[in-house]
Amino acid sequence: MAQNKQIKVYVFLTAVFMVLGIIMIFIPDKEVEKEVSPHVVIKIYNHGNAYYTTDQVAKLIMDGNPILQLVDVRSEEEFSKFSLKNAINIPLEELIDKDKKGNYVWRDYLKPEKKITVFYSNGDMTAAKAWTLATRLRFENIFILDGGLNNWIETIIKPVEPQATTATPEDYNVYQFRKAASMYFGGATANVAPTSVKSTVKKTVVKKKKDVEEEGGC
Amino acid sequence: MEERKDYAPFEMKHFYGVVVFLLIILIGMLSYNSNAPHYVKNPSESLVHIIDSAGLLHATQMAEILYLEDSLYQIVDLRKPKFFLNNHIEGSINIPIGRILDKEFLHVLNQEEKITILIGSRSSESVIAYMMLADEGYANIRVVAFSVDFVMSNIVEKYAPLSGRYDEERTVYDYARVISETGGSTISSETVKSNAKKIAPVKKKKKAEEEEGGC
Amino acid sequence: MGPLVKMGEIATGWDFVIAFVIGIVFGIAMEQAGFSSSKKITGWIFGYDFTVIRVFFTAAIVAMIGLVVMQYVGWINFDELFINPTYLWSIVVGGSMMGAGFAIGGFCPGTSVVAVAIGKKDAMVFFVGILIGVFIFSEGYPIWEELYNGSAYGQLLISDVLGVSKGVWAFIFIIFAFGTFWGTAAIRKKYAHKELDYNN
Amino acid sequence: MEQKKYMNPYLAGFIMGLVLLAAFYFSAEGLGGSGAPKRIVVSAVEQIAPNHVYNNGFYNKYSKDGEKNPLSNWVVFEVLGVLAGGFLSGAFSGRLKLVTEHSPKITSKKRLWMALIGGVLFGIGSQFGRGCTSGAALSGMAVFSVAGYLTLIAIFGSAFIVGKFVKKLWI
Repeated sequence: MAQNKQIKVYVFLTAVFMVLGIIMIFIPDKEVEKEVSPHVVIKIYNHGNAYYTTDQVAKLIMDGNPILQLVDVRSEEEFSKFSLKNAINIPLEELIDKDKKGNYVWRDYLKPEKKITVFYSNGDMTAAKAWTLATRLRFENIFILDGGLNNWIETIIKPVEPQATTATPEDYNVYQFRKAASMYFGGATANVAPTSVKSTVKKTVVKKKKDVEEEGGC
Repeated sequence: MEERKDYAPFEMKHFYGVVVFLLIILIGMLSYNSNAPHYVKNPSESLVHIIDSAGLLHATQMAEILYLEDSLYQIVDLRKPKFFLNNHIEGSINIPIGRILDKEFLHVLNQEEKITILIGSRSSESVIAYMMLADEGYANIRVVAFSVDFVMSNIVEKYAPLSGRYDEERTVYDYARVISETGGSTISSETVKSNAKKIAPVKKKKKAEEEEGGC
Repeated sequence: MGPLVKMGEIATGWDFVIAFVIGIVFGIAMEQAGFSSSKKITGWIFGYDFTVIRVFFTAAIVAMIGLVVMQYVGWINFDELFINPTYLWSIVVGGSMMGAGFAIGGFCPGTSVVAVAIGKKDAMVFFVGILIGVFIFSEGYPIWEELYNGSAYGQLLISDVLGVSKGVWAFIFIIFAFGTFWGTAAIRKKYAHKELDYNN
Repeated sequence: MEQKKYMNPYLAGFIMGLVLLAAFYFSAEGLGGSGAPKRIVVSAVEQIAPNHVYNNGFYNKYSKDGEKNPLSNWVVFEVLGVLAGGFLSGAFSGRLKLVTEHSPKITSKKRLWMALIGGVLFGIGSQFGRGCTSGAALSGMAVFSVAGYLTLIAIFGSAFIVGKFVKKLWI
C-alpha cells in the first residue's frame, strides 16, 4: 500500500519539476552588465597586474612584438612633440567616445584578439585615469606603463649604474639590458641588433601578464 | 514483494515544508535592499570630473595641512600594511587599496566632518581609489599627484614641497631633446591617428582571466 | 546582488564563517542521505542503490534552477561566479583516476570526510590516501605540467557551447535527470538482491 | 542506539542544491572537497621545506610566497564544516560507531588497503581534474561549466568500468 502512495508522490514531484523546466525555457540570460562593478575594478588593480614596467615594454618594442599596442593618453600637442614608437594617440577626453549606435569607439579598436594595450602619459596618473575608465567599461587586456615617460627616460634612456655595494647580479643584468635598450632607442649609429641582447627581464614578457592561475579549483 | 528500502519515503509534508522554506527566503530576499557600492556617476560624468582634476591637492596645500596639523583633514594611506609599518605620515590611517570599498571603512571615508586625502605608493594608485570613491558619491575626498615617500622626504623631513616629484604628471624632461642627445635619434612620431570607426558590434565577451574561487 | 562577499555587500571577514556554516549543512545533508557508508555510495555501480545519482542530480537541478532565476531577477551576477575552467585532457585523465579511486576506495573527498566524522576507519585511511596522492602529484608536477595546463578552453559554459540559453539547458538536464530517476528505480528492482548486509 | 533510516535521497538532494546555491550566492564558489587536502599538503610541505615550495610550480601556486597561510581559504573551512555536520547528523541518527565497513566477502585489512589505494588514486586524479565529485562535477554542473559535465562523465564512466573488475570488493 505504502508503495504506490510513494509512487504517487514521485509522479507529483516529476510533474512539478517538468513545469519548472518549461518555465526555465522562457527565462533568457540576462544581458552582461554594461559596467564592471567598483569592487571588481579595485580587485583587478589590487591583484597587481595593472602595470607593465618600462623594461617589459622596451623588450616588446625591441622584439617588434605585434602583441603590444601603445596608447598615448596625453593631448595631441604633447603627442606630436614626442611619442613612443608606433604609439597611437587617444587623448583621455576621447577615450570613451561613442559612435552613433552607442558603442564605445575605442573599445573594439583596442580589442583585436590577444593584444596587450598599454596606456602611457608623462607620469602614470593620467594613464591610471584612462585605465580605470576603460576597465569599468570592459575594455580588455589594458595596462598602465609604470611611471610613464618620466620613468622611461630614467630607466631606459639614461639607465643608472647600480652601485657596486648593493647591486645583485640581477641588477647588473637589468642594467646591461637597459644600456642596450638605450642605444636602441637613442638611435645610436652602431645599430645594435636587439636580438643579441640576452633578455634578462626575469618575467617572460610575451606570456600575457595573467599567467598565475588565480587561486581556484580544488 | 515489499521492496526493502533503507531510506524514508518522500512524503507530501516534506514538499510543503520545502515550499514554505523557499517562501520565507523569498520574502527575505525581496525585503533586502542591496547597498553594495554602485556607481552614482556615469562614465562621462566621471570623465568630466577627473579631467579637470577636481579634488586634486597640490604639494603646497599638503605641506600646509601637515604643518598646521589641520584636524579638518584625515590622511588615508593606501599602501599594503607592511609598507605602512616601516614608515608613514604621522596620524595617517592605513586602508590598503584592496579594501577601500569594504563596509568596515564606509564610515571612515564617506562622512561630512573630515576631508579625506588619499595617498599611496604612487599617484596612479591614489587616483584609481579616488575615482572609485568619487564615482560612488563619497563626500569630501581629495587626491594628490605624489606619493607617501615624496611627502616623507620633501615635506616631513625638510620643507621643499616643490622640489622633486611633486606632480608625477609633470614633464620632467624634454623627451625629444634628451633622446636626441643620447645618440642623435630620429624622433619617432609616425602618429597613427586612426579614424577607423568601423567597429565590430560588441560581442558578449567573457572575462578571460580565472577568478579566485573553486572547490 | 550576489555573490555577496565579492560584490562588497558583506565584509570579507564573514567569508570563512559562511564557509563553515554552509559546510555544516552540506555535511548534514550528505550524512543523512547515507553518503557516510561506502556500500551505499558504490551501490549505483552494481545497481542495488542509486542514492548517489538521485541526490547528485537533484542538487544540480535545484542549484541550476536557482541560478537561472536569480541571474534573471538580478539577485546574482553570473559573471562573478567561479566557473571551472576546462582543461580537456587533464580532466579526462584526472576523472578516470578519480573514477578508479571511487570504485576501489568507495569514497570521494567530500563523502570521506563525512564518513570520518561518524567513525569509519576505512574513510580515515582513504583520506590519508588522498593526502599521499596530492603529495605524489605535487612532487611530480614538473613531469605532467604540460598535461595539467594543456588543452585549455577557458571557462566554457555548456549553454554557450550549445548556443542555447541557460534556461533551455536546465530544462534539458531536468528531462535527463528524471529519466534516470525513473529508469534507475526499474533497474534497482532487478539488482536489489545483490546488496549484501555489511552487518559488522 | 537504534539506527534511524536515511533521509529520502530527493529531499537530501534538494537541501544540498539549496546549500550549493547559497555557496554561490554568498561566496561565488561551489562546494569543494579536494581543496582542503591539497592545502593541508601544501602547508605541511611549506613547514618542512619552504624553499622546495618556492621552486615547485604547483606548491607555489597555493602558497602565495608565504604572505597568506595556504590553510586560510574558503574550502578548508567548508570541509571543517562538513566534518562537524557529518558528526551532528551521525549522532542524531545513531550512526556513530568506530568501525571499518567492509563486505563480508573480504577482510577488513583488505578493505583498508583498498581504501588507501582508492584514496591515492583520488588524490592524484582530483588535482588533474582541478576538483572532485562535489567540487568540480556537482558545482561545475550547477554553474553550467563544461568542465563540470566532463568531470562527471569521466568519473562516473570510469567508476562503472573499474567497478566491474572489483566486484568482489563490494558485492
